[in-house]
Amino acid sequence: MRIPEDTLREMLRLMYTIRAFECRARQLFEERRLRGSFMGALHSYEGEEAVAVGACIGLRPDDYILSTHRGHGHCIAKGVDVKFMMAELLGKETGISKGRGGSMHMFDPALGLLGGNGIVGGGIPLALGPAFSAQYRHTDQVTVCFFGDGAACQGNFHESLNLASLWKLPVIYICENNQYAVTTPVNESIAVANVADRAAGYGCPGEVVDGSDVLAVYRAVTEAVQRARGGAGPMLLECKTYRYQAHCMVIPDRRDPQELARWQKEHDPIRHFERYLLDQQIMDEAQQSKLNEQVHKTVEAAVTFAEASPLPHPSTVAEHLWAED
Amino acid sequence: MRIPEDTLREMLRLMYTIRAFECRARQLFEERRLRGSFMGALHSYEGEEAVAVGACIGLRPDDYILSTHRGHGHCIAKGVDVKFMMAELLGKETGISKGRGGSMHMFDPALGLLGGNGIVGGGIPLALGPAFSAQYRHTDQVTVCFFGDGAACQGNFHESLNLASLWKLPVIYICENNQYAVTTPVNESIAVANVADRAAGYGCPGEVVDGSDVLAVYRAVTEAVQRARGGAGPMLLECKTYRYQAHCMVIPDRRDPQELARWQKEHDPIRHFERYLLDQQIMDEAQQSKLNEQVHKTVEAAVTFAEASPLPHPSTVAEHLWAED
Amino acid sequence: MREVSYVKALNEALSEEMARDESVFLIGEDLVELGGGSGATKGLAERFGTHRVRQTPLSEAAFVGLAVGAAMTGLRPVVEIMYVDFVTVCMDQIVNQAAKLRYMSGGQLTIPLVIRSQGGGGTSEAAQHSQSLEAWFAHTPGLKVVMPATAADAKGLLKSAIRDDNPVIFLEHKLLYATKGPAPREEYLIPLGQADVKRPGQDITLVATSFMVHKSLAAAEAVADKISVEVIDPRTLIPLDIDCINTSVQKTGRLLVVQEACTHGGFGSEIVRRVTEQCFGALKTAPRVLGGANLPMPFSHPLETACIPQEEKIIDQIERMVTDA
Amino acid sequence: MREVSYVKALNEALSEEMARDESVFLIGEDLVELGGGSGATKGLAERFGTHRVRQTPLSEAAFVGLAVGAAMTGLRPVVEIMYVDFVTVCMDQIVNQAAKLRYMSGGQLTIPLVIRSQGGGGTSEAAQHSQSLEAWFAHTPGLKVVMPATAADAKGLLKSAIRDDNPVIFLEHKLLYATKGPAPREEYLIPLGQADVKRPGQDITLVATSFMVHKSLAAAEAVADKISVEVIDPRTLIPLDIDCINTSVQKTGRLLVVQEACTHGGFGSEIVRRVTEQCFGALKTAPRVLGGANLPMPFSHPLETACIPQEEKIIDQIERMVTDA
Ligand SMILES: Cc1ncc(C[n+]2csc(CCOP(=O)(O)OP(=O)(O)O)c2C)c(N)n1
Ligand SMILES: Cc1ncc(C[n+]2csc(CCOP(=O)(O)OP(=O)(O)O)c2C)c(N)n1
Ligand SMILES: [Mg+2]
Ligand SMILES: [Mg+2]
Repeated sequence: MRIPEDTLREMLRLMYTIRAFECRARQLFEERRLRGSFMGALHSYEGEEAVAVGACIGLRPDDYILSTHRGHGHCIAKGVDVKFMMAELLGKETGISKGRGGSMHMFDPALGLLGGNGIVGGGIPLALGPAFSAQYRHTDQVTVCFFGDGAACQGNFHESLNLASLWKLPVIYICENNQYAVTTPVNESIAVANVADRAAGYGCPGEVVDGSDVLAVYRAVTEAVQRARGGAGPMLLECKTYRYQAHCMVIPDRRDPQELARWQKEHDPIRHFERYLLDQQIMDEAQQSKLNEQVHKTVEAAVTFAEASPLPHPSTVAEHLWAED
Repeated sequence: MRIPEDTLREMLRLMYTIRAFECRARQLFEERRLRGSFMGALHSYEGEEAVAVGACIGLRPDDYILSTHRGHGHCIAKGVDVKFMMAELLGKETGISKGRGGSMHMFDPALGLLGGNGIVGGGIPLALGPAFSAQYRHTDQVTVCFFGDGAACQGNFHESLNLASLWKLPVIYICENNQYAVTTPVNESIAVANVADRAAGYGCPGEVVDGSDVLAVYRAVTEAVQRARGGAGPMLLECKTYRYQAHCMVIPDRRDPQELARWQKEHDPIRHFERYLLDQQIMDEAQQSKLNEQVHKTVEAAVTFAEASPLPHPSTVAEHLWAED
Repeated sequence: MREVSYVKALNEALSEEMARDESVFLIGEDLVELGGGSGATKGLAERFGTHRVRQTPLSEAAFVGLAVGAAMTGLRPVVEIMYVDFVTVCMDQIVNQAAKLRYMSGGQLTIPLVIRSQGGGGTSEAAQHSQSLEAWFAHTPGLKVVMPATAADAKGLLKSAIRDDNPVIFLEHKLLYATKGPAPREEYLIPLGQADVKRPGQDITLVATSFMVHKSLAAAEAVADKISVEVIDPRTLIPLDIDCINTSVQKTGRLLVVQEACTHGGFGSEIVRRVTEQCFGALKTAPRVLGGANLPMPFSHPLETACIPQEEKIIDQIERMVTDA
Repeated sequence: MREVSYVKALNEALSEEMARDESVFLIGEDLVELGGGSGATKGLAERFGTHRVRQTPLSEAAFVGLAVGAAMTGLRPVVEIMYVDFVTVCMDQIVNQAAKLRYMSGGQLTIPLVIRSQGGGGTSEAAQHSQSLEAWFAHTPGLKVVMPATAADAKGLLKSAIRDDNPVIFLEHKLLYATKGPAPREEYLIPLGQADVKRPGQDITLVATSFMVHKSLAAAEAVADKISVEVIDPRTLIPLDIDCINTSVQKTGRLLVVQEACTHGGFGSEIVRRVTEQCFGALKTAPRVLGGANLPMPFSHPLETACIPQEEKIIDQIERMVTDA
């Protein structure tokens, strides 16, 4: 599979953006916490960038994704402008969900982003819907559904994989196995080595993918997408990955620091891909750091935009509940 | 595995009892329907007798079972006196659940019968409990959980198999695959050929069993029970079987009559076992029909008992809600 | 006007809406051959194809989720949950997803979804097949709640529910399906949020829902020579036509709500709260709720009868309230 | 008396009961290292072993079911559901199983089960992490419902809940965990079903639950120079100490219920219904409920604040009711 150089550069830009966004969001959270104000729950995607980017870069804008509580990376990878995300994090009226949703509930149907979810596994059945809808309307849109290793233990997973496979729905289920659900290591929550192995029980293909290798993810998803667009039904991909931060901002991280250090040293998705681009002589170091600087500027501009934006007025609180309003 | 002759005769008696009970219950239902009164939902176990009997005959009274909406066979096989069951079906105060439960909710904790369930799949997570409890209390009791092919599509199945396997709980999950969930054939509800194959996804053994062969069921369950008692954890058995009646008394049966005829001709669990007992010279035809007559008398006596029993008085309706009452 | 059964009226509504709008599809268990739990979808697969009448595996969470996701992406699903008691296995998709998605997305998503189900007791189906759970949904912002009591209302309200752009919970009653009443053969709509005065009166306002409307009308008729009872069917709980009820209570000074759901914490309490607040000065006596017993529904007929408001009890309550003050 | 935080009080209750009774065990997500969602189980695994503090996979239906089944067979499980919003994925095991099993079995089974969870908003966690769902449980016969507002109540009530032989839903509030109050260090019990007059008064009865107790007390204090407010915390909704409330309203003639749950169909309506029925002659003005907005909880701080009853609104409502009549 030959990947255009522009696409490769865009992959790097998106990964940089996710990392910069998450890092900046954490800072904002901390600042606010010191001032005694809340920003809700914030789940960092740092360390997992290759999954979202590898999975979304090959999708069309009219393809759908369902995201999770740890969803900023998915939103950025699907093309959402970070300034609307940052505004949402600060609860502003200009936020992508008008301040109603917050970090876990970012939506942009025009870009195929059908939302994050505060209920672990909640998006898994929802993803059947756009996939069914595409099949029903005879379009060739596909749906990608992200979920965690924790979510893989929910009953929704079973019901949905079975139904998707039975009806050959064009949906790709991507398990982001980052080794933990809050403090629970995956071997204390899943009785087998790979979530992907469960695909056999549903009669659909499953595959374990190196989630720190954006190209590996891209290739696996591209194949799954082709299958799904062609009417061959769903696929289950399990991307092995690792989160760099604590589960969320208010929970202490008690994982083994050496485990983290090892993942960062050996499997950092961004470093890994930077090296690849160097090796392939697609971008040199100077170009990479320039790109990274640009990304940081964009993120900074997003913060400025968000800070300057107005909070929603309490008198508007009831807006957007009913369709007729 | 050598099975004592007494046990073999008892197996036949139990299978006869189940069939006679179900047949008589249907008659009562029809009589009442003609008189314009309800008996609720009645799900016949006819055709599936070998599963309950093969599974329960080797259990101890202090082993637990969880039953389903189609549960009369399980109750009889676990040792419940049919007169209390018949009285329950007629809503009598002498019924096994004092008329509060009815056909789908028969309980006898003293015999390890922890109840049927009106929620398909509802018993699957419950079964983890007595298994956990035995492990916690360091007894070697096992739990057997029956459920249907329809129930196998519920999320509960996934969550429970995973947890049971992870914690090595002494529970045996027995899928009674009777080919249909109401009118939905199993190939329109399960995306793979065998439910048992899903065991691999949970790291526990799974096995397909001929559900019309009481000895095959007995052997498979006995092995699973030994494993579980020994601390090796759960097992998933799938018994292929067929129900002879419509889903329940109020639903028309539109299955292919030839399909039914074929199962009855080639796989009738009772005829099959009668022939075996003849072949092995354990019981001759005269003994078998004498046994069957006795069984019918017992069932008839149960009807007499039930009919003669009083209905619960409306003034007692609130009894049995709270433990302190 | 021709007489038609409630279930046929539902069938007509579905059929007309499916013919009118290709984006309407049905999804649920046993919809094709059986016509669903009540027969309401009979013949629709023949007419519109199994492409639009989707019979599912026994996986409520998956197919409700599918419907929500399909609604997000332009379709208009009508889901059937066989009995309302089974919402317990898919509450998340209804309450945390369907009801909240529009609001959380800042109005970006529209969820034109109908979930049909049947509630109520009276058929000896016991505790897990007899509940009336409308209060749960009415307490969930973002859901509309409809409870038709007659064939005419069933047809007109179901058509409106299907055309509504919000998630609508449409609750039928198992004892109503076979009841007949006049209903136009041609197309008509009954708006959600419009109560119906089923019988005008002067002395007391009786607000009744679902099957209780008929018992209340019978009670009103029985006391007609001495007491003039106004019977109002709100028809939809959300939105609630409180003005209609208030107007009546301003006239009569007395309010009795008759509901089948357990009295404690039922929707009747909500009606009492609002009427008391808004008509306090006009009240001649304390508003009351005559509801179901605060018990799981027992199986046995005399016990079940004691748990459901019966005509005599309604009469008794009317008489006591009118003589009271 | 020493001051202790609400979360520490819970921890003490769990610890004391585990020490007292070996059949008590804890089960839920992230209980060991994290101490569960609130920290209430911190240190208990070290003290009692992971045999009795069971950290589960993310499978609420499975582990609630396990607990119900364990309770049936002699253990006394204390389950934690991290946020009450997640009961939606295990409603069946709570409502159709735990609540009904004793009654359906004609009193044969006993289910000594506690389900702890946290509700409420105020932390910008948005619509799927901020609900107050007590009304659902209070409308489910067979469940007791407890909502402690202070450290002392938390400890005494949790100990009673654990010793109770019925399923108890024990609802904490996320903003209460860090609050401190006096509570005996030694063992004590507070019976379920006993309200507490948190502040005596003459002019109006204010019934408040959970975190709203504190806001109500503050409001009462703020108006103390002109209005004498009696603040009652029922502490348990099922059983409800209606006598205590009635006695107060007989004295004051005015009732205001303050709840965080959505006003429509909340438990406040039930209190209003009963008080209106039983104290009609004593009422000087219409009882009212000041509850949460009938909206999913918005993320953005000013919107969220607008959805939750605040001190000023309570004051305003008190003043209007007292001057009203
Ligand atoms: C149904 C449900 N149960 C519990 C939670 C609390 N919770 C939030 S995130 C999380 C862990 C999720 O783990 P995983 O799916 O692996 O995703 P990760 O956070 O690792 O990305 C838990 C338990 C929840 N939000 N929803
Ligand atoms: C959660 C739930 N959904 C639907 C039903 C309605 N229902 C009762 S039995 C049944 C079919 C069950 O099929 P299976 O598990 O194969 O058992 P079988 O009846 O074949 O023995 C259905 C759909 C129910 N009781 N519970
Ligand atoms: Mg994870
Ligand atoms: Mg079946």
